[in-house]
Amino acid sequence: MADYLNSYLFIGAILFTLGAFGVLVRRNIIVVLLSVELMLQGVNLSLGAFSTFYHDMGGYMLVLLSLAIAAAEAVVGLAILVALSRHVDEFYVDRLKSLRW
Amino acid sequence: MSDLACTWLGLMATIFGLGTVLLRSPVHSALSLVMVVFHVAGLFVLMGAGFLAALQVIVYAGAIIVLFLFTMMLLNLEQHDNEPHMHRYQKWLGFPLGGALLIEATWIALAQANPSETLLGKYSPERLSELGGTAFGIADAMFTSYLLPFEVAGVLLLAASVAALSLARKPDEDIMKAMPDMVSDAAGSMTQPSVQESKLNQSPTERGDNH
Amino acid sequence: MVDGWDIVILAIKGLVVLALLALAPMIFVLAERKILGRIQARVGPNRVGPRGYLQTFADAMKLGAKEDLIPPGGDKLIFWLAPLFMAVPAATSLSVLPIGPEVEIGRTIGLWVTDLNVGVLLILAMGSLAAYGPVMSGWSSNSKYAHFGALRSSAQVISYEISLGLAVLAVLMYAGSFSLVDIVNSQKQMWHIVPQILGFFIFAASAVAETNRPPFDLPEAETEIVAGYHVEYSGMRWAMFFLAEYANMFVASMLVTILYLGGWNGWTIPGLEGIMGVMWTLLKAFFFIFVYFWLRAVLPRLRYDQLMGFCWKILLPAGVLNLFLVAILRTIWS
Amino acid sequence: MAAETSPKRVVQPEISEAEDGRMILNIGPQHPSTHGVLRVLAKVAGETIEEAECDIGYLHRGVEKLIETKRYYQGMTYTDRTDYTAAPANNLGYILAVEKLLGIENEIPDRAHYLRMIVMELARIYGHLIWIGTHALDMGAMSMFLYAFREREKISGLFEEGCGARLTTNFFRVGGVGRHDDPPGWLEHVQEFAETFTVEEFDTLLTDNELYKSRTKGVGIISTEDAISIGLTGPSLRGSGVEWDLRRHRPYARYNEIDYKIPVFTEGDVYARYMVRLNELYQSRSMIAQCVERARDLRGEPANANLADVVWPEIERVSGWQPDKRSGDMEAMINHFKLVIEGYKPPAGDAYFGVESPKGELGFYFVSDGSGIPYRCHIRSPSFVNLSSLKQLVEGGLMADLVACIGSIDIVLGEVDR
Repeated sequence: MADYLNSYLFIGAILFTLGAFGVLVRRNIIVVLLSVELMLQGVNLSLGAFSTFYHDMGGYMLVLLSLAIAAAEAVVGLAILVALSRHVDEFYVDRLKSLRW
Repeated sequence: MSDLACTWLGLMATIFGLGTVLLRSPVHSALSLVMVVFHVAGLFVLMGAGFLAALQVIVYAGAIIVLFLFTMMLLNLEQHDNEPHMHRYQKWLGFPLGGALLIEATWIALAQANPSETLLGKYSPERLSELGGTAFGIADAMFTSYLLPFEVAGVLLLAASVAALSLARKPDEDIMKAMPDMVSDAAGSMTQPSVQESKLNQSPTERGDNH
Repeated sequence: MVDGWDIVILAIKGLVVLALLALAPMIFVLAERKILGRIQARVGPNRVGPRGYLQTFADAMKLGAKEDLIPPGGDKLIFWLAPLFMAVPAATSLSVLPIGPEVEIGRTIGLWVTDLNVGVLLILAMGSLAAYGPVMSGWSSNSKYAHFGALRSSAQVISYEISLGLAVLAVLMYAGSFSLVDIVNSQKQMWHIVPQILGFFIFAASAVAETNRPPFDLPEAETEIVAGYHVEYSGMRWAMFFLAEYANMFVASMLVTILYLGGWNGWTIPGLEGIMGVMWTLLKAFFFIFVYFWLRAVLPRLRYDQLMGFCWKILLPAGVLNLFLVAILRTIWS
Repeated sequence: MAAETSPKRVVQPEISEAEDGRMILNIGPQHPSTHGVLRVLAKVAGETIEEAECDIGYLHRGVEKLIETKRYYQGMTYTDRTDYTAAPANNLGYILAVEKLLGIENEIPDRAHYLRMIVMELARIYGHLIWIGTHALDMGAMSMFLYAFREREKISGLFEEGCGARLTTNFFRVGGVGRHDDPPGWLEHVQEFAETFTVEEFDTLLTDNELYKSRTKGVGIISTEDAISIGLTGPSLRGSGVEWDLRRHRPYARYNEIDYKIPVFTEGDVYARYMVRLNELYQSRSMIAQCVERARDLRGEPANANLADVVWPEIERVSGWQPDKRSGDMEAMINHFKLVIEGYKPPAGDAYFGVESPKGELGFYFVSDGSGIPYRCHIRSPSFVNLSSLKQLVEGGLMADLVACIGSIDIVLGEVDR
């Protein structure tokens, strides 16, 4: 099983779906951000698997770039959180209605 | 052996992924995401990309999720016990949509048989071991065909750090003073320039007069 | 290929690492107390066993017999897991550290458990996991001092991980490999400390900070935040924090030895390369551990903002400079 | 603000209690670096202390009230237990105030004064050593503590040799010193200590230590005006650039007859206060040497005032410790009996006397109604007054600065709470 591409893709798909589900249903903004990271995990796994099985470095490179993007996303997201806590102290996405305060 | 490992890692990753999404406390969510990261790293090792696995752990587990935990502790983002942690209606929409996505993705994944010889790239395992490992392969690719994305990623990180700095910076107190009405109108629960802060701005001698 | 003996040898190596994990802290704790005693014009432990040599065992037994308290209002599961998150990365790091060259005992045996081709990265990864133990314990203890310790620790470990990585990067540039064994072998002619003296100091400072030892022991500064993240722990769980700290110290010392001080390279007697190699490695590592004790005895603690400033304003630019210089040197000499 | 934290039990890890979401950190009363049982309620934003309140009284024993129930000579034992890091300094303040109340301050012989000064300066070193040790320990330099205690142990030995007690010395008596003369060889031992005591060791360990300097320079600054308006005294005041030392400016004993400098530093930060105390160690060392010299010159002269209604007769005269005598001098025994039972009776009135203790101005105020028991006793304890500057020192600083500041004003909670 470990020698087949689709087993990795399957795990990646599950992780991606779970992440997407989390983004959809969770109310707490930080869990939404964590779910996005979970989606990226699924994608990373698929990309790595593609790269390994197609003997190509493109997937690995994309994983590296997605790591960078995940870091950037986390940093900006958490900075927004800090700003949120300073201004409205509210972390439920369905209660955050104004784009500007 | 490796089949077993793959199944086990995948299973555990799924379980912890479920934990990330379903656990009530954000801290528990974050910690199960750490476990997902470990298991995905394990899968990377299984497919022979130890370099990626190490990077995965260093960047995700060592930096990003610690940052999440750090923020959670800093801001006390504890979920209130009496509040539902999922959307009331979106939840029922989420299950079918998530299920549909899973079926779709699984279908695509299962449709992927192993690639035929014609589609293979130039970094075969033999060539990689000749270069010295995955790390060398990645370096080889990164500084030749993927140089531009690599540089762009650097710029992106710089932009992100600048953005984070400017977002998380303390609001400028002069602005707060100049526009007190706007500040207090915007949100009732908002932190106003409190008495303590304004006291700190005084010169030491002025503060000394309190005694 | 793989025969029964290989498995036996691997098992023995694993056992040795486990024994090292358990015994090394005990020896270091005693050594620290004795050395600190000498530096501070006193005797140190001298009651249990001959000249106090069994003191640590007595302490371990005492800790084992103590009640395991869990603070009310805390997060029980995470409180339980946190010491494991401290100890497991330390043990994992130990398993990739080579302590000697390859020796011939009927067959060729390398004096290491595994020689991963990403060994350095594994150790860096495990080092970055070191933030989890403090964060988890601090969060789950329901104590403000623990909370402070956790905040300080996570910020400190994340920051110093970067300067540590920069210093290691320069070494990797010279050695051309992620494997620790290859790195040691690349120092046959010249130890890496010679061209990278700046990197050595950056690495040493970062390593002391990563292991939360004085003068960078802010996460557990007992005069400020009492004991920081493990203030609520008691008994064996506290002992695991302790054990992890000393195991981490050993890993850091071994890393300095391997990356900069030439590992087992040194003067040898022909025919006894294995023993001499192990001796050299341990000697160098123990010297660095002694430096740890020394620093603890003589230096005051830094303040939190100074600690961060030191990392971001001094070590990080110095690390980049070091990388630049080493790149130039490498280009010139090769 | 902080004292009214809500009484509800904390169930979840609850960090924010203040209404504006700030954390209230309860530092003490069992915190290791509050130098006793001081409790500081700090409102912190991250590591920064926005507001700090001191809560004292955990060591309150009612020393003043206890003194008001005892005869004058009995009350002095309580003063050992106020600033227990330098007990003879409190003894000296007490007896000087009582002597002023009795109006006998001019009857005290020179030799008694020099013996008192020796013990007083030993006490200053004693107190400053425990300060330098604990302050350095607060900063994380743990070896200093043990070096300081090694030296301090020698002074404890000297105290024990001089009066029989190591910590609660009760060294002096009204009218002189406790024993009718110093024990044989004691002055030589003191001199030996003054010659071998190495302040330089502490100097080299901390003064030029970059880490220590960066921790203390510019931290906990208190300006000259503030220091005066708060009422700081002692080294903390001299660290803010005020040359004010009771030994020089309101001289008592024979302090105006020996040479010494008053170290003054103008920065007003923790480092300046450290430098003042460090230099005082040098000064006290040379003062001890001078006083020992004078006291030896005066050897053979009485060490107690010749006042039969105040000073207890010599123990040999009372109990007759000579083997061939069954009992002592009858007159002496009656005198002793009356002094013990009734005590001396100062005339009605009041008296205040302040001495320069290691911590600052230590004053004793007595109101007498003519009986053998003080009508009112008040202790102006330097630690208490100096502690009131803490709020100003730490607000706006970091957590670690709080520890440095508490250490730098050198408080002893026994003296704060009394």
